[in-house]
Amino acid sequence: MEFTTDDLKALFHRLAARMAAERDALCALDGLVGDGDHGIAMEQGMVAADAAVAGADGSLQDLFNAGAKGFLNAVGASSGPLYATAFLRAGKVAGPRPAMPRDDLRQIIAAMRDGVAQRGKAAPGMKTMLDAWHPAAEAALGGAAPDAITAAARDGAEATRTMVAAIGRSERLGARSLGHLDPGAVSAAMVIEDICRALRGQG
Amino acid sequence: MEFTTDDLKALFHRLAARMAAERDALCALDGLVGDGDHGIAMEQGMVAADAAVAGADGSLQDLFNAGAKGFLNAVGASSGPLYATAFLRAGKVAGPRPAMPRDDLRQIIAAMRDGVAQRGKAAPGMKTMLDAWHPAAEAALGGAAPDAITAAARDGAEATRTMVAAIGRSERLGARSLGHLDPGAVSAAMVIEDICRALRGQG
Amino acid sequence: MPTQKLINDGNAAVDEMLAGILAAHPDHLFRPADAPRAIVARHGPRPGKVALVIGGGSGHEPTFLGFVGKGLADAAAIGNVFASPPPQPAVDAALAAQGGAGVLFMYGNYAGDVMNFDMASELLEMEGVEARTVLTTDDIASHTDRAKRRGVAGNVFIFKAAGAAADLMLPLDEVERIARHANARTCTMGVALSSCSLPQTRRPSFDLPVGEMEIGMGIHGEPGVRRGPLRPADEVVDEIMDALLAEMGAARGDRVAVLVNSLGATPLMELYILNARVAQRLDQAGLGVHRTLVGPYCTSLDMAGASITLMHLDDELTRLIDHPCDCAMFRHG
Amino acid sequence: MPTQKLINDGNAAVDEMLAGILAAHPDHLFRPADAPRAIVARHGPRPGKVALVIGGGSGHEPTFLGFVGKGLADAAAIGNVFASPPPQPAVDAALAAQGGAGVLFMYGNYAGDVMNFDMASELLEMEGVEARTVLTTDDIASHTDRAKRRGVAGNVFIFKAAGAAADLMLPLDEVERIARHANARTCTMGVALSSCSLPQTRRPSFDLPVGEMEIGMGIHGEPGVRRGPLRPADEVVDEIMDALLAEMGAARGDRVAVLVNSLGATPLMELYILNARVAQRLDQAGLGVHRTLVGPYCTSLDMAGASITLMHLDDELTRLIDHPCDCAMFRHG
Ligand SMILES: Nc1ncnc2c1ncn2[C@@H]1O[C@H](COP(=O)(O)OP(=O)(O)O)[C@@H](O)[C@H]1O
Ligand SMILES: Nc1ncnc2c1ncn2[C@@H]1O[C@H](COP(=O)(O)OP(=O)(O)O)[C@@H](O)[C@H]1O
Ligand SMILES: [Mg+2]
Ligand SMILES: [Mg+2]
Ligand SMILES: [Mg+2]
Ligand SMILES: [Mg+2]
Repeated sequence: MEFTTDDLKALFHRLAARMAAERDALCALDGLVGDGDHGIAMEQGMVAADAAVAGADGSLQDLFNAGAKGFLNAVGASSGPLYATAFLRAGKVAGPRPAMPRDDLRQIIAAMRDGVAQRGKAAPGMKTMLDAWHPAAEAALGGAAPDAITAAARDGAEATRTMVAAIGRSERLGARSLGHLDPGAVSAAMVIEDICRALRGQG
Repeated sequence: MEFTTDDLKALFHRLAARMAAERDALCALDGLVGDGDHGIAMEQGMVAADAAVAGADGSLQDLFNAGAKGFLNAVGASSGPLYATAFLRAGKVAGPRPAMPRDDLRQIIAAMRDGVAQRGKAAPGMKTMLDAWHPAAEAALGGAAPDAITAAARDGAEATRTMVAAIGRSERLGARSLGHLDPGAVSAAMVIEDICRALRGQG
Repeated sequence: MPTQKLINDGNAAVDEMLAGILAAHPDHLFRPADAPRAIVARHGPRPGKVALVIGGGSGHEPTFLGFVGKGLADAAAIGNVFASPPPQPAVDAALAAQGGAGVLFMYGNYAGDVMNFDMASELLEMEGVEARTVLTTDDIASHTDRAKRRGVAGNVFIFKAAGAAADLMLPLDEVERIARHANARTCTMGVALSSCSLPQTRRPSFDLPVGEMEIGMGIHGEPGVRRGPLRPADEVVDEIMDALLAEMGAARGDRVAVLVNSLGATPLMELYILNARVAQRLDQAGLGVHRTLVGPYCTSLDMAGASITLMHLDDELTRLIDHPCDCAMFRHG
Repeated sequence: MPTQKLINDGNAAVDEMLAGILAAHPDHLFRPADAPRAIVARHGPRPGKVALVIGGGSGHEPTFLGFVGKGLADAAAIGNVFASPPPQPAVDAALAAQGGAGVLFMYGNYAGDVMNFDMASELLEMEGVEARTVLTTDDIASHTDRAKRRGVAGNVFIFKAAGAAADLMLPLDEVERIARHANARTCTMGVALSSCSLPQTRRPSFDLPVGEMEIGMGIHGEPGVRRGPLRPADEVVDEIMDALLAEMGAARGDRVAVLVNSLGATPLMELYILNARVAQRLDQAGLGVHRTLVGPYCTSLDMAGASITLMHLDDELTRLIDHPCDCAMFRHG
């Protein structure tokens, strides 16, 4: 069972619903270390990406590109360029195909990690969304089961509690960021979980 | 036992202490129908009057005039001109004497009523401080006992609950002023009570 | 717990504020010797010119003293918070600003202000200075009878018109006529979203629960005409604009000046959202917008809320509104 | 219960605000066709002139779009509330404003803004337009390393200097040098007394109990350097001024420009009380005050609190600060 453009549309649709549902919780997390709007950015971004992807035709890459543009233009902020770059990189991996083997979603996760890292110039351990994307990408490339990839992302997000922010809006907090989750890492773990459902063949 | 300039200084001192103690309660009453500052005006006014009177020499009239000026210049507002005029009228009654019979305090109460009425151009029943001053003045002129004068003032203030304001800041409330006390009438009843203590020979 | 304010002793707030204002605006304002509560324009007062003297309680900044300057008011008398100034500052301001052509006192129609400024006028008369008075009465929510209404944010347009007339060296009769005319054509209505609190008490002056609003509330927290659930901005604007437009009775093609005013704590984003709807409503009514002011012009300490003012222009008022003025907190032209 | 705001749909707040701004200031501002989030000065952009393009998230009004006008910024890119604009509005603003002499992007130093404006610069390069960037980093509470600091209310002075340089037709190299120089000599520190709330959530973004203050808080509610009991205004000013003066290292006899800024809900009375103490402290330090701005210049939605900015002047900066500008929400000269 391949991963088709319809599957990708369904994935974006699920991500939009998920972020809408988690909006206020993510805002509350961002209120503790940032400016309180991460849930809004993720909801607006994924809703716009979903709309753009739903209205787009063409290959998997075309859809990823449409999603990137939709997300970026609706949001800006930090999440906008990071997710836009992640989706563009994912599109490159997916290529001009109408469908791909589901297992290629492992490369998609890794490509998204690469996109975030390249755009954000962050390294793992700096208390950013990369701390979810990076362990997930490593697990995905290492052949881990979908649940294990999801768990790696979640553990990575959880581990941001023990990190002192070294980049982004919460960097200036210094030690005061300790004990708090990075909101971008928490939302990233949710995104990764939904991609892993698709990897598992469930969506 | 006459009412001397020392007695008048003591009376102003007591009024200042009284208004300071009642400040917040009077502000709360004014918050319901006006702008919430009546206790501040009465405290500042009486404290300034007390200071002016304490520092003044001369006759009873001189002291009343000093109190009028002190009150007015510290306060402005509605209370300032009303009490300044009341004190000036009281001073005229007291005249250039170093002391007067205590019973002349009845004329003082009436003169203060006249001053308030003249300056404010209000009539009884309009839900103002006149609704305390007027019945008190009538009682005082009619020879009522000090406690009865005090009670007349207090009843007059209490009766403002049933009045619709027809002048002053709360006039625009219309029927919404019903059920609320007029703060100026409440503070007037306190002032009258302290004058009546002096009339009784207790201060 | 006292309300959150950046102040020292509440009783010193007005004098400390004045010190901060004089430090910030030495080119615009000065305080005459021995007149701690009179603020005078450095440029503006001059021989032969009617002196426009405004004033009232503090807590409405930039009203009143922010409108003292060339082309607008010549001086202001400063009262305690929400309290008319006593007569003396008004006398001080008038004497410092007057140029031999008389004084026009302008202030909002409140019992306390009327008593104190009337006493000031009597004192000035004894000094041989003619003083007249025009009360502002723009708050249409405060009374059905125009003469009994409160003066609120519309002050800025009304003072501006009178100040321009005085700056043009018109005689006292004319300045007074224009002031009355400007007042008669200016209507305001506001909505409060929270109580203010006085610096001396640091307690809410009244109780306005979260989720509620009070339409028509005065700029001292005087109760308004109606309390109800807080509605979306467009509905609030519609309720206010319905009342303003009905009161104003303008014909299609007429022009207005608009002020969307913050009562203190409401930021520009919300004011401009209100103005988007105001502009729509004026457009629907066929009225042209000559000028729009948006911001804190007449505040009520830290109260959240806003008011909308319309001045119904004619050629004369348009010219006067366009006349330049240069005040510490308001400039035009 | 949602926080008290005069808005409609929270998601529409920015676009409705822009509609209200364009309706209020048609003589100053316009929006290019098909560029809903770019605001351009009617007067200002011209051939041969470096285009100064500023921008950032909404919720800081009058920053940024209030500073678009002749003599200051040529255009602004408008983001969602507290969110950097995406690259497209920055590209739209730059293309509408550029006059063939290059574009200078200026904005506060935030990760999101840097990523988005950098993408905009890349896109402009593809169009053959040279774009440089100067980040503002005036918030001394936000980092020990100047380059990592946030840009906050000092923006107004820094943008003003750069805008004056561009208005004087200086080349891109010079405008950039001046912008960096102005930024290097501008220091700000703030104090928050309450949380703001976003129009989309209408909940306090963070928890700041009554009775407490947070020194050094960012203009998006980013936690500051210290939280403690709310102190009297003079003590708050002293803590901030000690830090600013130490950072600035000015010599007696030097001159400064001062900004006492409201974070949104703090009214003028409190700001001027702060300024009274600021003026005292500067006097004690032997520093002259060239100009003082007081008011809401860089806000954080409905946050209560204030910030103090000092720009350490030299002859060049003094000339540029004195240069006239005419913006919808800020005028000088
Ligand atoms: N340079 C960066 N690299 C990777 N992730 C980053 C970077 N900067 C910020 N982030 C992520 O972005 C999240 C904040 O996103 P968001 O709230 O939408 O944007 P903003 O900070 O502009 O308000 C942070 O929690 C963090 O995970
Ligand atoms: N015209 C008037 N005549 C008599 N009393 C008046 C008049 N106007 C107001 N008052 C009294 O003044 C009181 C309010 O005083 P205060 O709060 O000090 O002044 P302000 O209304 O200026 O804030 C009212 O409660 C009322 O009793
Ligand atoms: Mg954020
Ligand atoms: Mg009162
Ligand atoms: Mg009052
Ligand atoms: Mg943000």
